[in-house]
Amino acid sequence: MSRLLSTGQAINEALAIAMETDPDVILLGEDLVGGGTREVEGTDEMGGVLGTTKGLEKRFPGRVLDTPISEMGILGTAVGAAATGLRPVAELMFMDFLGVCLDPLLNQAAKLRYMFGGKARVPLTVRTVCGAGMRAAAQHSQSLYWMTAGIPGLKTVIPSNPAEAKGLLLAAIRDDDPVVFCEAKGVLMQRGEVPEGDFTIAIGRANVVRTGADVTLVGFGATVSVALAAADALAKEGTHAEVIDLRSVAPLDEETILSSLEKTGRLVVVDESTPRCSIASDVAALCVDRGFDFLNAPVRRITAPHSPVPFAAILEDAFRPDAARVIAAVREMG
Amino acid sequence: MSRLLSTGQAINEALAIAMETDPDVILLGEDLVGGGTREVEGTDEMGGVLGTTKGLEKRFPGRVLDTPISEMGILGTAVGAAATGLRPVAELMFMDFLGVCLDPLLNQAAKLRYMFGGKARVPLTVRTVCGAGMRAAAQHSQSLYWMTAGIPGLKTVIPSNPAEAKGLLLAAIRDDDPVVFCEAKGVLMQRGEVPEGDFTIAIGRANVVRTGADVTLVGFGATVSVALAAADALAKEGTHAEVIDLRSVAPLDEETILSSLEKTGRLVVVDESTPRCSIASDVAALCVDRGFDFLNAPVRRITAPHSPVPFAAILEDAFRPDAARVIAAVREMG
Amino acid sequence: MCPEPIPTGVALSRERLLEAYRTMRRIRSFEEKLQELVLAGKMAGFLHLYVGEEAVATGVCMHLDSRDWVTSTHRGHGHCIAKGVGVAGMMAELFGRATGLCKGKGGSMHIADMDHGMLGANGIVGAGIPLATGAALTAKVKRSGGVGVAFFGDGASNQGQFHESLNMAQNWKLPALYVVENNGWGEFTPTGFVVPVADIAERARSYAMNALIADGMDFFDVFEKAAEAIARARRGDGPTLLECKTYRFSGHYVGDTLAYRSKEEAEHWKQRRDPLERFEHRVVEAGLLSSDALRSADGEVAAQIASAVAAAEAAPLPDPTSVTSDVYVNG
Amino acid sequence: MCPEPIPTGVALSRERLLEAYRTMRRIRSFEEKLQELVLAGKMAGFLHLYVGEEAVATGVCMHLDSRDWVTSTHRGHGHCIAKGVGVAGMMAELFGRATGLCKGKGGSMHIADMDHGMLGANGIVGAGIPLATGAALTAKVKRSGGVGVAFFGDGASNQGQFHESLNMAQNWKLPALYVVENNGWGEFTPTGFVVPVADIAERARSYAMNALIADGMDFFDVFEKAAEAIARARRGDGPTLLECKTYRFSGHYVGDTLAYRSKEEAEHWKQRRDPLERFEHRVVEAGLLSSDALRSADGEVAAQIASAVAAAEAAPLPDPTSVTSDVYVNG
Ligand SMILES: Cc1ncc(C[n+]2csc(CCOP(=O)(O)OP(=O)(O)O)c2C)c(N)n1
Ligand SMILES: Cc1ncc(C[n+]2csc(CCOP(=O)(O)OP(=O)(O)O)c2C)c(N)n1
Ligand SMILES: [Mg+2]
Ligand SMILES: [Mg+2]
Repeated sequence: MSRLLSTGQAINEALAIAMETDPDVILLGEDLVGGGTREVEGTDEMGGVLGTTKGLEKRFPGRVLDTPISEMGILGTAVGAAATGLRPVAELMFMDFLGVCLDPLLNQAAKLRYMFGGKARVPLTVRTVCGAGMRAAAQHSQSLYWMTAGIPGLKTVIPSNPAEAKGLLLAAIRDDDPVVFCEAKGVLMQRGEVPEGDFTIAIGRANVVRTGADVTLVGFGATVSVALAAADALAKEGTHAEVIDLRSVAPLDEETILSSLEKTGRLVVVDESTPRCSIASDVAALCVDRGFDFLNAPVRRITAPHSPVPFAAILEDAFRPDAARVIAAVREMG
Repeated sequence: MSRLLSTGQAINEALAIAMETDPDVILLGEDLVGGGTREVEGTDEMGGVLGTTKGLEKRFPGRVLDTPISEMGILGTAVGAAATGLRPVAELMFMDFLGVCLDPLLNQAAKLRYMFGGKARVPLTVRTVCGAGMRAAAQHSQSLYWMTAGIPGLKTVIPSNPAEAKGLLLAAIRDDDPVVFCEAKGVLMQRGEVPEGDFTIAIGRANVVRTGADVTLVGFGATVSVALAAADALAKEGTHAEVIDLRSVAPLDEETILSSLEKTGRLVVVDESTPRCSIASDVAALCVDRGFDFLNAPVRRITAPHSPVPFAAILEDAFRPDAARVIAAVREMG
Repeated sequence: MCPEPIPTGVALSRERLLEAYRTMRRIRSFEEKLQELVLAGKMAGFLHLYVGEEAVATGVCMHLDSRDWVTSTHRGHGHCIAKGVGVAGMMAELFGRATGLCKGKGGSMHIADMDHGMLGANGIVGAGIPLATGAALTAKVKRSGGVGVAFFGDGASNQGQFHESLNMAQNWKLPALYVVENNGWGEFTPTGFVVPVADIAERARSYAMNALIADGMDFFDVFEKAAEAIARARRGDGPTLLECKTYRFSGHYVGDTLAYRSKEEAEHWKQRRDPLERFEHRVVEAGLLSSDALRSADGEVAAQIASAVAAAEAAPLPDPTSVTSDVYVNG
Repeated sequence: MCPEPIPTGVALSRERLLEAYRTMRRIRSFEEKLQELVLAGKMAGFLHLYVGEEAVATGVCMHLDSRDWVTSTHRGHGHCIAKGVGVAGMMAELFGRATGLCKGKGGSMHIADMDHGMLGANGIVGAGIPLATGAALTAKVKRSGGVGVAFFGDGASNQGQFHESLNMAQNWKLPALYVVENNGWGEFTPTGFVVPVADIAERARSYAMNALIADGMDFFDVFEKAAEAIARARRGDGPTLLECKTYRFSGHYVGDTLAYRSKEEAEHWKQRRDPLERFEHRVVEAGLLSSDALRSADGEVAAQIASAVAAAEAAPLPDPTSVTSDVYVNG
């Protein structure tokens, strides 16, 4: 059975299942409960800035921890807790805040196991919100998954719809390695069918969401819907695009990309981050390395420009990759 | 006139010239002077952990500031100082420490100008040491220039020899944008001819260090010597490699890379960082995009593996890209 | 309620008192207008209002001049206005217009005016603190006589940047002022849940730094304490942590349901502690300003804001191609 | 010099006293051996020695058991040994052998032993502090009765991670102990240049945290203060910041020229405050242990370390292909 849920609701459901099935799962972050005076008549908890964790503290008392605004402390504490027996899910309210808490990911979570000769496990999940589209400007809109994807020892996943959010989050929490779980704003605003009950989606496997033989469109998170819209439009012109949803940007499912490229010979990757050192570059580099013999055309990267995210709607809309640019790129390939 | 200097000495010279020619240049960082009790008989300053800043405090009293071990504070203060009229050179002892001080770069230095509609300048230089090879293990050996290169608003440069270090550092300090200046350990240990006096090397321009028509080898920082060694060996087999030293990894000099590729049709990029979201991927992606028509073979990326940097010598040596791997990649291209 | 006496240390001319009132009123009216515009769907973005906290920015910034720099937070409009930034440019920015202070690129959380020593609102909690420290370092190195002032919240005092910056400033005896606006809340969490000390000023001891506490709902008290701290900084005697106890009358951001906070608590502050009302009561009772003068200031401010809105609404949008300009100095 | 009395609160059996001495001697001898090996070119890497500070790790860790976790710093060998990690595995690790505790992947700055509650040395100053806080959180959530102990230097108390972690620990009343080893220096810079307070313990006030100061050159004083702090933590009464005043006898790292530090200063500490000598003097004077017993402990320790070196030198190097293993749990 499945129902129509928002991505936020799907995440809430996944968190509840994870906590229900494993007493070691705890949540920590800013305002996850909120409303510290909730004992006070007429006040209520908030369940996070987006309401995603609402109700969980009541169901699992003592396992949802409100923290100070201390991201380095939150993530560092979560790494220590993960290495010593808990399975924490830490929330980083916006991915831009990696600026103030990179070390626990870069130098601790990602490296403890290796530095200790394989003798530690860090089953940490970091939930965070990324992406533009909410007029939140330069410091609340970045897509920094390329930074975490580039760090050996971390995994980074990014669902493209509510059902995927549920299955990938459950997989992330149960994974024994540290996983960064990115909630793209464009996806958070979506609703979709979500299966009931407990299920996981394998980390490291891409999903072919539409088959086609003429061109491969690779997207992930919020750009899957961009790719699908482009595929719809292209189909009307007789160009049949295969659309791949990466789901996981690290590890990267190279085989799924390459076997699609083998079939189509042409590839466009759509990434809402800025272009340099991006997932888009990695996909293109893969094509020209292991996929060289399949290539019939240049590989195009449709990304945001090499700029911070602007505030004004007209500028932010120009900043974000859209279907029109994907379509134009495919058309140009001839 | 030029003399044989170590990279550290070349940097020291550049700092002295910058301070001499501009009273707004100040230096700040940990132990830049050191030896706080230097008034005490029988003690001396240290001039930084590698001695790079030695003597500068005596020459420019009050302009070389020892700081607490507070990288976030150091860089954040430097950004504020840069935006209000100074031209600070901040030292981040090892690039790995970006983990504890990314925000002043990611969300402040890189974005102030843009967020303020072009009305601010942040003439900040961050000097930092990167790369493996000193048995310093996972948290003191990373090549994280891909992280700063990926951030719009920053520039990132990396010299490959002492002379370049001097010219690029002077250019970085005088640049009105924030520049990250990376000192690769492999380069710091080198000595080379360094011109006397005041000169700069343009940021954003690659340098063709060896010409050849058969294959292009792209390197930067410590991998330029790796590429040159490979080119030497290949020449003996009759394969003439063109070697490009990027000098600047952001901005990337696309034209120099493409015009070499146009000539050779084959390209290998050598990058001592880990592979994902790397400069190597960007170069490969450029080739398969704008350079597609020139390509006669797959583009190979010779990088470190997707692992943290190990301690043991035998492991660290296996971790680092070497000429043998470059040569093998070129031979395989046929 | 008996009128509270005006501190004897504060001797302000009629002119300056009117200036203080006008600034506070300008902040209040500006914020109220924004709330109206957002709720009416005419303005986008995340807006954090300064209503209730006007006395803090005003009491501090009245001591500042063109040598000085301030840094701010997500809740930055009040600091801009108090530092002398024009409301027309601000309004145009919040409307995302080409004529905005930041050409529409910054918005509320990044509003800035380098010409008025306003080094930016900041979307990263705590990040303005080292920036102001850097401005103080510039002042010290260049011997400009200037001061770097950081405004930030109680929540920001839990950030590492707070700790590192204050320590550095004290080590270097920088001409800096750290103003913590303790409004009792960080988003939806009460300060007492995450700050285990009653007074954030206590934290200055970790750095052997001078500390002061002011009633942030009282312009005169803030003005007096800030005077002391800023004089100290200008004399070269080092930085101060000034805690202002205050309250935000509205939600964390425009749209906040406020479900987490009791109505009684908010009403108490609004009814008893409103900084504009307290100011008015006292200056009128003391015969320093007339109600009429204040009402006519209200009118001026209202007109100014109305015209800022009209101008902003009529102003052109940015050219979409400008999305890639201003990333670097050349290009 | 008159023998200092042993604090009356410390009543240790002969067995336990000998254990304390053996641990301190093991640390001292281990470090001296490393210095010799590096200077002879037989060992690579950056090594930071704990010589002079032995009483701190020993006095604290004697209260810990298998429920407890410690985190350490770049100067981590002493904490490992005191927490019960075997010197053979440590020595093999420092020689970069496959038989090392971390299979040669970690080295001195990342040496760890999860089986002995040793959550790692750490190359990032301050980074062990939140890790220990996390271990304390695990203990609290799982009601294990365990404690999380962070050892770190005076310099680390200037890091944001210190501030954020202590604040969180106090808010949550975690069973944590923060041991700041104030050895007067951070690399080449004297603590007084960068920490404007005389006692780092003072910084606990920012979090309303319990604080204690111990003579870090005196095993008994550290032992007694740590007992109090750890009992408090185990009782559920929350964390403590314990400052131990100490001194590093050798350079910041092996190879340091020590040009920045006066010889007199170092000699003073070595001659007057050596923790091993002070310990010996007191237990012998008090008739608790005989000199003979101590000399025979010295001999055992020396033999143990010699055999660790011999075993490490004979051990195989790691297989170069293992460079890519242990990055993830599966593969
Ligand atoms: C580093 C960082 N963490 C979290 C946030 C999200 N956030 C924005 S405002 C805020 C509360 C700030 O509280 P306080 O400092 O007391 O300021 P106030 O809003 O009360 O004025 C939070 C958590 C942020 N913007 N930056
Ligand atoms: C974040 C970070 N900054 C700087 C360094 C370089 N560093 C290593 S040890 C050290 C001094 C540490 O001083 P302290 O904390 O007092 O410890 P001690 O060495 O005195 O035991 C520094 C600056 C580092 N490893 N990590
Ligand atoms: Mg607040
Ligand atoms: Mg120290």
